[in-house]
Amino acid sequence: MNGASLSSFFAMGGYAVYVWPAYGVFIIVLLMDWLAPQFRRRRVLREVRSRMARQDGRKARASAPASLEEEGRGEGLRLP
Amino acid sequence: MANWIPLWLHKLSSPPVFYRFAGSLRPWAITLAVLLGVIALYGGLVLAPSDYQQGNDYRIIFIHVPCAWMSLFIYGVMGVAAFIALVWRIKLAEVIAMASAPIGAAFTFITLVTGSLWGERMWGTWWTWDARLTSELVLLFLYLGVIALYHSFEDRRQGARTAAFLALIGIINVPIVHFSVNWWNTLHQGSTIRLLGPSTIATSMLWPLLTMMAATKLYYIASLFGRARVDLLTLESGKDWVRQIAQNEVRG
Amino acid sequence: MNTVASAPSLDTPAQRGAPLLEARALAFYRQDEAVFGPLDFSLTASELMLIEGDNGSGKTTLMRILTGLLRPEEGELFWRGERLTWDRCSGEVVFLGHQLGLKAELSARENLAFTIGLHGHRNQSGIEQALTQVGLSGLEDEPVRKLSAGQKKRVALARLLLVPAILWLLDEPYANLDRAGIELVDVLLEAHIAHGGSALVTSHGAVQFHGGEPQRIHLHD
Amino acid sequence: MIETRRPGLAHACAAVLRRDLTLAWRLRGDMVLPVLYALIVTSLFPFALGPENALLRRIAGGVVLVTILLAMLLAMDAMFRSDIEDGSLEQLMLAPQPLAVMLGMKILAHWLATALPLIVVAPLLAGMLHLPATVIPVLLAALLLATPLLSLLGGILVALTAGTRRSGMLLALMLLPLCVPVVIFAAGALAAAQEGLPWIAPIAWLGAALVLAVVLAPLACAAALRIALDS
Repeated sequence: MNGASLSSFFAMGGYAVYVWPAYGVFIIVLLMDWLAPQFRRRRVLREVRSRMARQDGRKARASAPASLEEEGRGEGLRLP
Repeated sequence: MANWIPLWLHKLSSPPVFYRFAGSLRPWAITLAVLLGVIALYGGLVLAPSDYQQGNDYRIIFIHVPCAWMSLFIYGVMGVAAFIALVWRIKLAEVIAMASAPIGAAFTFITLVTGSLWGERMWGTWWTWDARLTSELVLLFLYLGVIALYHSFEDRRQGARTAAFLALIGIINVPIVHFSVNWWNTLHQGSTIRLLGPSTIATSMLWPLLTMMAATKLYYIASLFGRARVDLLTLESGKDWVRQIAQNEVRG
Repeated sequence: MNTVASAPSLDTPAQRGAPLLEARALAFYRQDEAVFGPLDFSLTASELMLIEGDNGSGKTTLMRILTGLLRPEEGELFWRGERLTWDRCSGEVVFLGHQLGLKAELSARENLAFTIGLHGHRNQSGIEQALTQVGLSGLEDEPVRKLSAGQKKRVALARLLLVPAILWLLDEPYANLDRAGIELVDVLLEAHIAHGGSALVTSHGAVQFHGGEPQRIHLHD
Repeated sequence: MIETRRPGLAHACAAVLRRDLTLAWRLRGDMVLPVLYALIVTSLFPFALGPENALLRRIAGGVVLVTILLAMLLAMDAMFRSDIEDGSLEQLMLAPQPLAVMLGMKILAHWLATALPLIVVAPLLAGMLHLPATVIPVLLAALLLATPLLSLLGGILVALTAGTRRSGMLLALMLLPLCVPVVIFAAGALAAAQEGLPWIAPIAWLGAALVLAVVLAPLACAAALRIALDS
């Protein structure tokens, strides 16, 4: 493709004003749609990590009185 | 005989299993989508001859039509997922329904913009109250309503179920809107946009169109999986498998 | 974390046939964190159960599940031996929650008349007597918005007398009540139990109950 | 043992209706607001468009319809709000009556309290914009069918937002797609009547939609409420 035909390709027979914005919107909107969850994923994992760090810190502090039950669903029936 | 279907479906609907499954499929889907998209664009923008009647601007249809189709298709997927979420209360179905909504809204938005660009060229106006454009606009509002309702709840799962109900109401609404707007158009003698005229389409135009349809489908799968994976991470952020992923990410 | 401590009750369910209300491994989570549970208990006729626990230990959540307004995440509930759905027990259960369900613009009499009507009855002659019984005679036609918090509670308690229900679910019935009011709740409960009714009562404090030793469930945070 | 009698549905319906109408009457100041709003909006149109009779006459039908729709939207958020806040809704859900029927009664009471006053002032609004007197019966017929339809659709959406914080804008966004057909047929009937064309068809469509909605909307409303409050 030489220079002249390339520029005529971009000119789209005088309809560049309509064709290229359409394709631009297509690409930009889908790119945004693609990137949004990637950023959100990073944020979510960061939050999980910081929560884990907080819990570890609490556990370390609480380990002084020794046997504290592991967090979870370990409830049982305790008779008085 | 149908015993095996619920079994593998049940397994797949477990969040960590689906997370891995979607993660392994997603790169393939997006690669194929981009590849097909580039081929379709090349075919549509370069190889297809310019139409002797309409000039070059008909090339908008190579994105307008696939996007319009996807906007309806995704609403259908969302409706099915919403139905499953409400009847069987499956977490994955809620996630799929809610992850579909923004993608569908994006495609609807593209359809509207490209449609109005086309309208500007054909009738010298950005917006005409044509039956199809109006229905598409209503569809966009339905998507936005679902998204807004979902985000107005503090509890994600409750928001998802409520928005799923709205999506189902919308499914009944779309044909009614289309019918009423059509009736309204005959009453007011509005204009009709015909991107694909009754004339037969040349093969040189048809194959890029179909390729682009395949590309948008694959893109939807890839984007849906990406969003669903993040939503699952958020929903299950207290579970061990998410913690493991969070830790591995920091090392990797 | 929850620990279930069940005191030895007067009757075991087996002695009385199918229990009125039975919970098996009932649990509820919010965002993966246990609100309460796994809980096992059963309630037969003429029995009172106290659900004790601090604020935020899941008492109200448990109550809402027992009414059927909320679905348990895990476990099962049975009403007279059948799986509990929200329409199965309605009419046999009356619920008194944090929000009393009274209209501030209506009088006590009008509020109670609505309750009677809602339960499908027409005869409103009992209203006067019920309001006297809860100590509100003379205030029948005052708008509820002008009553004190304790008086509002008494109006809601009068509802228990007007609606024929076997199971009373009372969420914090003692809150906002003075000494006489607390006694009133006890009297109402004793009379209900004596007539073959059952009740589930949540409370964050100690409860004096004279009609025998109630079952106790303790919810820990 | 304590005996439980068979509950009477008719008494329950009457009780709900009587209570909600009594409440509406006690708070009648709130009832006047939508009417006032409709009057203000309608009187703004001539200021914006100029007092040309011909122009106003042409847009009168549509303006009155849209104004009444917006006025209803204004009052819609309050349909179940106070019942959720004071716990009455829980009592309603636990009553030994079909919830859908009870909610249908609540929607009916809400329609009587908010839409009926608007329909009463509709001829006045139409007169302000010089709608021909011959079209006013069609306007009233269209409103009598369209407003209950909007109340029923609104009831479902209000039930869906029951678990959220106050959200008037959200309700508008959700209602817009649903009310498009209603507006189209109601305004279509008016336009046809104004041009002297037969207007029965759109009115009949509205009537058919109303019959369907009367049956289905309370059921959907009950289902939506159970989903939205299940937290």
